Amino acid sequence: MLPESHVQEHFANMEVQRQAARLGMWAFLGTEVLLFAGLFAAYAEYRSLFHETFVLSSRHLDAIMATVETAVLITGSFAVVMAHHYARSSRSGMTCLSLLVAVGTGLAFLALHGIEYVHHFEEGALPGKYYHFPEIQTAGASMFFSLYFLMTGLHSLHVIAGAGVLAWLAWRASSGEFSRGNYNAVEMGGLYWHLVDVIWIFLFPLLYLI
Amino acid sequence: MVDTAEAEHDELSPARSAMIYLVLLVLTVATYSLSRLHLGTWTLVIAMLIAIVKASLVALFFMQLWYHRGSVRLAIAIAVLWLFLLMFFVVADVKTRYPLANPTANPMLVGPSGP
Amino acid sequence: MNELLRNVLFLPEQASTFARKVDSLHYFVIITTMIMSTLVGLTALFFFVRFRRRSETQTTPLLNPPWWLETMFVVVPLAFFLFWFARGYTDYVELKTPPKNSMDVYVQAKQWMWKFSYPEGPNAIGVLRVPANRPVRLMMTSRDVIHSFFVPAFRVKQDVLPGRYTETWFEAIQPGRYQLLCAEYCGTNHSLMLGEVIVLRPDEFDSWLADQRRGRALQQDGAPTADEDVTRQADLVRQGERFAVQYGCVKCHSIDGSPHIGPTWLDLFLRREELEGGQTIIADEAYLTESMMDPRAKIVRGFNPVMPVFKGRLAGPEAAAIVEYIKSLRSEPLEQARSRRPVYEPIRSR
Amino acid sequence: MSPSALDEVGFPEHHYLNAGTTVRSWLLTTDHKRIGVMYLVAVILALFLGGMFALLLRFEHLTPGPTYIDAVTYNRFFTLHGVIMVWFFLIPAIPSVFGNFLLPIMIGAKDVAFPRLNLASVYIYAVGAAFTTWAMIHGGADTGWTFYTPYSTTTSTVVAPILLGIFILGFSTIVTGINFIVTIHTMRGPGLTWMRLPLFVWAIYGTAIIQVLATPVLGLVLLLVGVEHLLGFGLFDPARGGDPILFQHLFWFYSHPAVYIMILPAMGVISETVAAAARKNVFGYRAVAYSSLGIALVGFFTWGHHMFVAGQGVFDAGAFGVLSMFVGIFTSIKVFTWVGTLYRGAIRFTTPFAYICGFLYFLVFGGMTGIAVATVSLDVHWHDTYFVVAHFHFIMVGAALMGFLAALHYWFPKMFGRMYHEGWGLVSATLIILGFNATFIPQFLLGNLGMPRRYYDYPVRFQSLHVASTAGSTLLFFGFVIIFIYLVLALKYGRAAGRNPWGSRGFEWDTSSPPPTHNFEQLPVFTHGPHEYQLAPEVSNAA
Repeated sequence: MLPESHVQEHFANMEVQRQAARLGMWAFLGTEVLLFAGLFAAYAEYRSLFHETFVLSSRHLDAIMATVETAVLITGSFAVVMAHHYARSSRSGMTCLSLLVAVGTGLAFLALHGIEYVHHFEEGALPGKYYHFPEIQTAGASMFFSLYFLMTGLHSLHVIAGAGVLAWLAWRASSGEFSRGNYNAVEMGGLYWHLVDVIWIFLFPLLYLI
Repeated sequence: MVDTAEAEHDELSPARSAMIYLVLLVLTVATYSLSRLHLGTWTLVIAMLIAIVKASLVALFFMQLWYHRGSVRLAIAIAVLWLFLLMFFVVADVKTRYPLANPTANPMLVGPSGP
Repeated sequence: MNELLRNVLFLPEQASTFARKVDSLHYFVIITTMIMSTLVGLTALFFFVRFRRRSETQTTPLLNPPWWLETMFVVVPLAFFLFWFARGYTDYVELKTPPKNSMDVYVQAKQWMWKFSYPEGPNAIGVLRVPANRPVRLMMTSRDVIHSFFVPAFRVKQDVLPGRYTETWFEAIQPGRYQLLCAEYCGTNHSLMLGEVIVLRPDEFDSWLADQRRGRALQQDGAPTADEDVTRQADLVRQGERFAVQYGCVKCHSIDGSPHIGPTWLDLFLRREELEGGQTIIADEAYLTESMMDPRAKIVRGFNPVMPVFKGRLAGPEAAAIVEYIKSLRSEPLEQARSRRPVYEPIRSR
Repeated sequence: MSPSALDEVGFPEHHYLNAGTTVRSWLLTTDHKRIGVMYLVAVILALFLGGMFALLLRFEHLTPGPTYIDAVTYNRFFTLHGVIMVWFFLIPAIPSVFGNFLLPIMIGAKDVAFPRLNLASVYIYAVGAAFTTWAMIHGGADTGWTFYTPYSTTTSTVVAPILLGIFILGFSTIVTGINFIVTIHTMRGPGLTWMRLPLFVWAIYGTAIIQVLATPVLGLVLLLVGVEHLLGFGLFDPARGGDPILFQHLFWFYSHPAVYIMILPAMGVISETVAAAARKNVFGYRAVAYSSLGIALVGFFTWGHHMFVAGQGVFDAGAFGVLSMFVGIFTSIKVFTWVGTLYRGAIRFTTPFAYICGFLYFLVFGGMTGIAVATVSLDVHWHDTYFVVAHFHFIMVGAALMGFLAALHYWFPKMFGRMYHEGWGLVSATLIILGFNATFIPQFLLGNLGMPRRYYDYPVRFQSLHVASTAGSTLLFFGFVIIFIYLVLALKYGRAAGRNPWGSRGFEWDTSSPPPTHNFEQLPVFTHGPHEYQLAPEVSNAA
């Protein structure tokens, strides 16, 4: 039985609608990449200018916790891939569950990251004029932490947005809305979550490992 | 001429995605441990290579670029190219600029907090 | 021909070597553009008159340009553009590499005024005196926002960045007075930030410089703004030094940066000091005078309050002289910069 | 505003304008045509507001000293003039108004790909405009539309709300860009291959690529200035090691492609109107189509030519200079092609054609001064002087606004089903072209003389040219007022235009004017390109 058509009236068929949604989403992901491009350019410049301070400050960050955060986000990505698979095979119960797992990983990431921020607030490694961290006094240290807070802060905002989208999708999946004929929304939400993961895959080495 | 609609069946199978998930975890641990060796300038190169491998794994399989041809790949390829374009010219400017016009030549810049 | 075109295009007089080169390229570009655009305009006008619509049901032939015409549309303009660029870029590179024998002047831009200081000689506000037929190199920095050193007659412009140095150079070819303007928007009185470049004959310039150094020439240069009257700073600094020894300041304050009973005076001016109470202040003139008159008001962290009170013992001008002396104790970043790295890095050796 | 009576020339009974006349049907519409009309109203408001600030600036320059406003007000006026004209008029003007209205019709689709998102872009534009108006009422920023740091981060004027307003407006541009790209890729009608797309669609496609790829960087850089202004993160603060030139790199990485967002759609309009006015196929369709893409992509490589004297490295100056020359050849291909289109055509002199002539003259003049500025050594003298002001006004007011007016007159019958008064059209066109020349030719000469930009007070020797420029600006202003009057009157009293008043072969002329809500009685099948004037008139797509 063909599910009642979710095709919006101005599209020829479901396949065109899915292709349109996919292209629109990828164009939007392109804008997200370029949004972070400005910050990566700033990082590249200040890293080439204050090389020693950046290496010193990055060594001060907690790389182990960052590795755990990366693993958590990748697990989230995997959960979303499974959700997409279940949605396509009309198992809405499993779709809702894996989406919730993905939201859980997102919240775990934010919690770990919050701990890091609190740690930095305590020791005074803050951006710009708030910087009063005694250990590193060379030029450009406040610049590293300005970039650190800007990049991870903007990324965390995107994690919050992504988790919100996935939670909304999970709620819709719980009412059995997604099926073989109509799983576009899960795919689009998944694409956004994967991009958030890809951005962190680059932030992690740049900030923590060098 | 709508882009070629990809066939239903060759979507990402759960088995393949689980395998890629494990590879990603292994690479994460690898990049962390390699960075602890502090190989100087090489740490950046290695870390970036691993990050590019991980990112393309996620993009090609988790985000199904492997199965969709045409304009979607072009869209994200141009965005990434623009990222490198911006970074290249900004860093080239800083490297080739009149040396005293760089922030590091700031006479007032004693500590991290400036004058 | 040069004068005619210069007047037609409203260009100011060509008072520097660079101006002449730039204007010749300018004329070449403008003339070619005028010829090409009139040709294009006339063909369009001719087509319009010749092929006006005769009847409503008239059909027109399907025409597409042959490949050679298509490539002509691309190649001809590109050839002109790249030739102009090659010519323009070589002039630009010359502008960016000051010749070795050029005379140095340090320019400091501040919100809405220009200050010039010669390496060993005098300072001047708003008026830059340079010798004719000799390259002058300007090392420029700004104390607040971005300004831009622009002398239309020399066709020279260079942004002045806060907290770091940009350089440019020019070689004036004829004596005269040329207006200096600020070309980068810098706030409310951006349009009042004018100055003047006075080009003197070489001998005139040398005698002027000598007078200045001996301090005999008493007339002030340019109109000093209210808050900064120009006394002969060289004298003031020397007086300050004498007072510092006389009143025993140097017994507790070192002048070479070495730690001592009181904070060192080297690089003290405009330094961010961490006080006992935890808040930080910038050591400007007000702080320095206050800590002379009432030392216990602000104690720098890590120093004990043993400084005697000088209120009543130090007269106003004496305190001002000591402040000037403290201001002159800078670790001379300019010299340090010159010594640390070769400043003359010609892209092409001249 | 439903048409009063059914005219004898076949004014359609049902069309998108009277498909629902309650205010709610307009505010919640997802019909791309109504969204286009709503944008038209907003954009014309922005044009007059920005134009009013321009006049205030010009009258201040009548005398060197203070004429009637003080320096801070003057600085606020030129900032608001810049912000309103760039972001609230020029960038949305042709893409959001005519792109929204015509794109689906031209490719034979019922609507854009994401209609609800399209309506959202209108509301995002409104919210952005609200923030900027609020800031304007509270004094507005005095930093110039370029917000150069460290002045923009240290000034005490109201900067943050304007940054927020433009930041929000950026989303409206991105959403429109994504909508157009997806519509062109996935919703072309049967038989409509890429090489049969109208040239206006190619131009809108190129513009959409720039809108999507450039606007995020603007969003980020405004965010950074806002954070720096409010929290002092020190990213551009020279005292903390920050680099003001980094701000300029990020800002111009957006702003140069943004000037192509402004001019590329106007080029698309001119390609359509020249073909219709000369009733001839465009002379080298493929070259014009690909040069639209060329401008869109190569436009991203040239942003450094705004920073030749900013302290940029010599290598970067050279690289950006050469690349700026390459982006110039795409414009020259188009100009030669448009003039070539007139050859052996059947030209009728109408108001759109008058604007085409104005457009061509200003594009060649403005474009060549752009190339002249890109020869690096000349820019040293011209940078930040009135020469550059005249150059970009020649391109923005001369070319982009002429394109907008040509589009407005050419598609007015299709949008509203009525014809404007031809006589008044030609009068206002001449007034605008003369007024424009009188305003901006003196500014070229001011630039040569060395008059810097954004000067409230100026040395006396520049006064005569300033007075001439102010006189010209009043002429220009009256030209716009006349247009506004006769177009509004034509809405009610214009004679019914019928399906195809220009006899054009463009696809949008195959449906009735104004078109029905779903654009076509039955979906068209495309058998040939949009400029096939060699066929007999009655053979057209709608058969």
